[in-house]
Amino acid sequence: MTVVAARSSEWMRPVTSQEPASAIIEIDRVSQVFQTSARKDHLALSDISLTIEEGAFVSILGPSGCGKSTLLYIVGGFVSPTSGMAKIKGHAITGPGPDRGPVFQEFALFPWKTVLGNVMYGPRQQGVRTAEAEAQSRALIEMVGLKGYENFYPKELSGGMKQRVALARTLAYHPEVLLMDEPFGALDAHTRTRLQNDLLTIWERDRKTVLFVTHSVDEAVFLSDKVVMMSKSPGRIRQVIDIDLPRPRRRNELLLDPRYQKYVVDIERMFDESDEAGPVS
Amino acid sequence: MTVVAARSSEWMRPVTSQEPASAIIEIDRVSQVFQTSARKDHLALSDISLTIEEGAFVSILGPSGCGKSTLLYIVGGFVSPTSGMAKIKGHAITGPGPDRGPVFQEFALFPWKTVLGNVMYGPRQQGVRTAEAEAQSRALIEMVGLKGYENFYPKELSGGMKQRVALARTLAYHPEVLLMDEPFGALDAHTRTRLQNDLLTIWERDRKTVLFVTHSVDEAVFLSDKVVMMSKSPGRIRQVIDIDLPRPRRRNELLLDPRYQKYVVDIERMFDESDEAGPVS
Amino acid sequence: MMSRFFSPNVFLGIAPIVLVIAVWQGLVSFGFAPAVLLPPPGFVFGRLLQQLVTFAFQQEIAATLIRLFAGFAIAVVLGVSIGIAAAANPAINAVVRPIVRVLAPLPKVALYPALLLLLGFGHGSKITLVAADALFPILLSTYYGASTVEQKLIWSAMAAGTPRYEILFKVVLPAAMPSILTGCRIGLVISCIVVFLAEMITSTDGLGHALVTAARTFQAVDMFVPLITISLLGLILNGLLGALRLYLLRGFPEA
Amino acid sequence: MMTPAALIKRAAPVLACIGLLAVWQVASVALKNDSFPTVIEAVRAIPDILGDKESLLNILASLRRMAIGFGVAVLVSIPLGLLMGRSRGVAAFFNPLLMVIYPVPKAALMPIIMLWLGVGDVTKTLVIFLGVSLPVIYHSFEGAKAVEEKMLWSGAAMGLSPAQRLVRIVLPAALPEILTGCRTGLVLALITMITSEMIARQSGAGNILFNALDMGQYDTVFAMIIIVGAMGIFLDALFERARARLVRWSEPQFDMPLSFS
Amino acid sequence: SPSWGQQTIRVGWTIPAEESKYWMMRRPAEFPSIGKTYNVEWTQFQGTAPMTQALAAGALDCATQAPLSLSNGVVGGNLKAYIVAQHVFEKPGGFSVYWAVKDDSPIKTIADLKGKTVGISVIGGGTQGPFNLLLKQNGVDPAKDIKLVEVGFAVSEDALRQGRVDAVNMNQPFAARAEAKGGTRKLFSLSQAMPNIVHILEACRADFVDKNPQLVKAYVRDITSGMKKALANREETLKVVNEVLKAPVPVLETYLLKDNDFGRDPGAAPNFPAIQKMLDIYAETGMLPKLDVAQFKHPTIVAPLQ
Ligand SMILES: Nc1ncnc2c1ncn2[C@@H]1O[C@H](COP(=O)(O)OP(=O)(O)OP(=O)(O)O)[C@@H](O)[C@H]1O
Ligand SMILES: Nc1ncnc2c1ncn2[C@@H]1O[C@H](COP(=O)(O)OP(=O)(O)OP(=O)(O)O)[C@@H](O)[C@H]1O
Ligand SMILES: [Mg+2]
Ligand SMILES: [Mg+2]
Repeated sequence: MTVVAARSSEWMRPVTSQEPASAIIEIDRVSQVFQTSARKDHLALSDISLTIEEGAFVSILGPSGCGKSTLLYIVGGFVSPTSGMAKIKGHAITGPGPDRGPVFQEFALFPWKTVLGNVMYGPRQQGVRTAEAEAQSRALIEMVGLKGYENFYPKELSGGMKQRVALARTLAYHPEVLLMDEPFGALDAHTRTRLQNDLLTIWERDRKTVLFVTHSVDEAVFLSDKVVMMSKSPGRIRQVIDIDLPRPRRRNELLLDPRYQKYVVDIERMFDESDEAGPVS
Repeated sequence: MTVVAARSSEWMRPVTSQEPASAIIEIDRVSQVFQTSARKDHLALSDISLTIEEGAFVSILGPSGCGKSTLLYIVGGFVSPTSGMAKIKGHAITGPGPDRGPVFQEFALFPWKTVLGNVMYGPRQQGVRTAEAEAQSRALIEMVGLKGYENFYPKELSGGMKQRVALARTLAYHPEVLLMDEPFGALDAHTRTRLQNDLLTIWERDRKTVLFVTHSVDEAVFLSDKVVMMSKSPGRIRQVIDIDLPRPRRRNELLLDPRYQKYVVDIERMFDESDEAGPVS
Repeated sequence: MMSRFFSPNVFLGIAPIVLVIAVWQGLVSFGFAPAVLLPPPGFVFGRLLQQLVTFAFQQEIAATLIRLFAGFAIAVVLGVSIGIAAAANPAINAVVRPIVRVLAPLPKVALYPALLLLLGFGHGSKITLVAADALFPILLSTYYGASTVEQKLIWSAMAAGTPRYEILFKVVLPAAMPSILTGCRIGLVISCIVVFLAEMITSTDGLGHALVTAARTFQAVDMFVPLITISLLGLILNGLLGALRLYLLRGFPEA
Repeated sequence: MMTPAALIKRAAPVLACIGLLAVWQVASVALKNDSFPTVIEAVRAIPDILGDKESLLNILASLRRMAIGFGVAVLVSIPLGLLMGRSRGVAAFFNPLLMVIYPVPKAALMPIIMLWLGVGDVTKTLVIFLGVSLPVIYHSFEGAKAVEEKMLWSGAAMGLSPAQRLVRIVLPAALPEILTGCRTGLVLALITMITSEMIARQSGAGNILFNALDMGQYDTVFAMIIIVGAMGIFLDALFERARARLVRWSEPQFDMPLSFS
Repeated sequence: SPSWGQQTIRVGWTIPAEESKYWMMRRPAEFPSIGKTYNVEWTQFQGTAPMTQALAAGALDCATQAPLSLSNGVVGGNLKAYIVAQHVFEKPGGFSVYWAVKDDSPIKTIADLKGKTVGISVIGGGTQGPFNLLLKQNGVDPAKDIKLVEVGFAVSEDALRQGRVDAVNMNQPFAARAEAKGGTRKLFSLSQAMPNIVHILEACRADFVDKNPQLVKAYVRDITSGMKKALANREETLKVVNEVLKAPVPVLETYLLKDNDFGRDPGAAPNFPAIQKMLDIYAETGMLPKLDVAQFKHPTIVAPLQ
């Protein structure tokens, strides 16, 4: 499957940059095999190729267990693929770096740090002075709706609250590329909408590249320039869909846009079709 | 706030039982205070009263951190409320029991057991013979779409897969009351829909009582007889809404039903209003 | 604070100790043990109070404490750093693992005569013996704690730009802290035993020395005073370690 | 077939042992005193010990005491530690008591212990028992405390009684930590096996060692140290193998990405 | 377990100089009554002091003792015991425990020890009485003028050579080994304080003896004959001692039962007057109250017994 550069995202670049956007992340025929405890090989990702342009917002959709998180780990440099290779800005990814900030599905907060301590970790690490890091972090904590919980430890937070801390922790150190694994999965509809808007605002302001795993077709279409649809295990890329909707997007307007509705319905139908084909195993 | 017995669920009882349905769970002015590490008191639930009838499907909706999980823990008997009390079938809840089966937001799978081992755990505990328990468990594992993963350990599963194992594990021992904490939160739209249907089928067949925490208004309306809306921290009950839609419900039909759409829109609007009132703190 | 101190749990903890003392008294009273071998507890505690205010006895305690703390501190520093390094780096692991396997089970007292000649009869040899014996429990606990740190915590820190060596201090160390502290508790108890033993074998001062001299001349009461002292020291030091644990692990679910 | 890295990994244990012996050899030659013989002298004394039937019986007698002491300690300490970990009351009851008992050196209590238990196997096995139980109790204790509560809740909801939860949830969940304690316990078992024979001696490995020490036969002392070290390697390797099998489910999924190599 | 049976005597022993007991342990066939009239349960201890405690605790019936440790048991531990035999003593012209210094040491006389570090095998042990006496006689206050450190006999040579101590006590077989190497010299020996010091003897609990006189009699008879055998057959004794001590025969050969060894009474008879003399020295140096040796004498059960 050839992946077409997402023309749709060009709108947001300065008018001068008419030349094709440059790729920031290139994934080239990546496969991932896990060895299970039963000493069997389990193919989690099979021959994935994908190019992500600088500043693009790319969502990954796919059935549970298809390898979305694994793909993120590979781009993050946490796991090296069994075969194939991933590049960032033309260089092979050999390990994690502050240019790529992950928000893990399991949050992975530091249990020995408070909410504030967790969020301040990144900026402090980048050498931001304590007072400044604290101010920035408090602002982020307020943004994710956790004002008043600065001194709570992770064990004292609800699932959704932990997720928001994880989000704030990553945003706090301004990585160039955000690798978000269902970052709004544990949030109620209302909070989710608010944070989606906040994320879009940040993205539009800072031109970050975002790789965004989600289960909500709706969310993917609303946020992305490009939606990558994966098929059931072993994970393969089924289709890459450019979302050609105007920016800046506002939820209320978009909901009534027939193009938006068509994207959602089309993608959902594709999912259903994949199911009728039966599970690949 | 007075809670009205949910008339809507009567359709599903045998014709003979025309008398008002009997309450299986009564929550009476329950409050929950947590002590944080900073030695401050944190009010998580404030004066919650709620009655749930036998065989009813009740959803709880509310902003992240409002105390939904805590309320479930109290009904499960895992924590005892700071004040007030909860009853099951007229008896005070003093501890957990196999009549109430929880599906936790964090899954809480047994890491030393395989998928099959986790699912078989409950039935084996109930004295079901191994062969039978295994057959039942394999059927459930297939139902949640994990055929082929029976011998995987939890650490080898994706987030959504773990969630499905947790669901299967609880369903396997047939508790009378299901206490489900966002059981479909980590699933893609397609799997989620399939499991919603499966859950409804089980529920309609076995007349279980279900207390269901979710973040999706859509899901709540689709599944429930009654939706309990909670307000932001400290958690209070804002409103209880009877969902008066015919059963058995089929998703495709329902989506086109204007009554369904009205419920969803109304509830979403209520959420937005609650936000405008500003966070209670 | 005070109310916490006098919580029912404290009474629950005192109860068995009172029981032990009662049994002790009973053994003496009913003649199961002659007073020359097992003096009645009242005598011992009376003598202890008497001794505690004397300068000579305070010096014995001080000598023991210096050796105990120095040895234990060395064991903690070495055990934690080697344990973490071995968990983090396969090359170090490959070297450390066999060495630990060989050295850990050696009866270190057997090396004590060699230590005496090497380091003299003063603090040095005893501190070394304490450190050598307390090291391995701490090292092993640290190693297991550090090698089972949740990977995603490390990933998160790496992605935030933490250099690799700093991750050892900023993530691996705090994440392994519960296990490290368990090792320290065991190491502390072993330190108490070993410092005493070393002083019993060869020494001119310290609680262990006070014990042997009393034992040789059958001064049973004076023999039990150092024993009670070391056991009270153990209790106090463990209490302090417990408080430290509560503080350091306040964010962890089990605290 | 083997990569250089894998080869180094294979060879590392051997290299480390050789390195250790080399350090010893150099140190002993440099220090030149009788109480610190060279490796060669020590190794030369090994055949004398292992060739002597009586010495072998001595060592076997020690190992038997160790096995009993270790076995009983593990059987008693794990349940006690787990109970302490799951019940604040039990912990509050035993914690101070244990902390008063453990720091007392058993050697100092010999006269009293002899009074009731004599000087034979019972006393020595008791000393080994106490040595082993210390780490096993505390690792089980902390392991049980750290068991995720929701796992216990799940068990309770399935109808497990508190006792069943202790055996079927707390025990397996805390097993990695318990086994860490057992490994430390194994180390202490070997050490106490020897030291328990320091003051009162009947047949045993410690008997050989301390007699040699009293007689200034340092090559025999260090030969015994080598023998005990070898037993340590063997038992430890055996234990690690069992451990790996028992707690495979808990091992980290990925290698720790902190190698500086 | 036979330990409580009437036929069994629980005996404590130690190393290195109890040849008659070593013979009984290693060559029981040579002693017809062992295994017939009585059995022995042998337990080895580190030094005599733990054995005194074991006797006082009733965990042993008979054991090797030194005059001082036994007396300590009597004074402090309510121990009642009989001295039934004697193992080694210092015979004139034979070996006497001595304090050595390095050849090049400036210490020439006992008085030179002032301000020096001196090693002794056991502080408060049997040798300290005569040692203190000698120091006092030479104007050295043992409590103030020297720094006393505990140095076991086994390491004393190394401690001296390494300079950890300025003077240290020497005993066989370590003395023979050190002398062979050279570089040390004798400063003074215990024989200067008293000529026939008794080092170790055999003591049995009085209540045990009174209850089982026949048993103990048989035991003492065997100790007597053991001593005879040890002295009569040096060749075999070297083998026996080698089996027990695991010390190589060539090392033993250099001193055992030779002129440079301790003395052994052919009948293993206790030298009660010498013991009384030692008790007097201990009383004089303040280590013990005044004691009468008569209390350790059993009227009939005492070596030599035929
Ligand atoms: N350590 C492992 N050992 C074996 N198999 C593994 C391991 N980790 C992941 N897998 C397998 O890899 C596949 C992909 O997992 P991954 O977590 O990437 O899925 P996902 O797309 O993120 O799913 P979800 O949406 O449920 O989170 C799954 O089938 C899983 O069972
Ligand atoms: N151990 C604790 N100590 C202090 N506060 C706690 C503790 N556990 C929960 N809380 C607080 O109680 C409140 C309710 O938590 P709960 O987990 O019930 O929320 P929730 O409604 O389930 O949220 P979510 O939808 O995000 O899961 C939160 O504000 C949380 O911070
Ligand atoms: Mg995932
Ligand atoms: Mg929740």
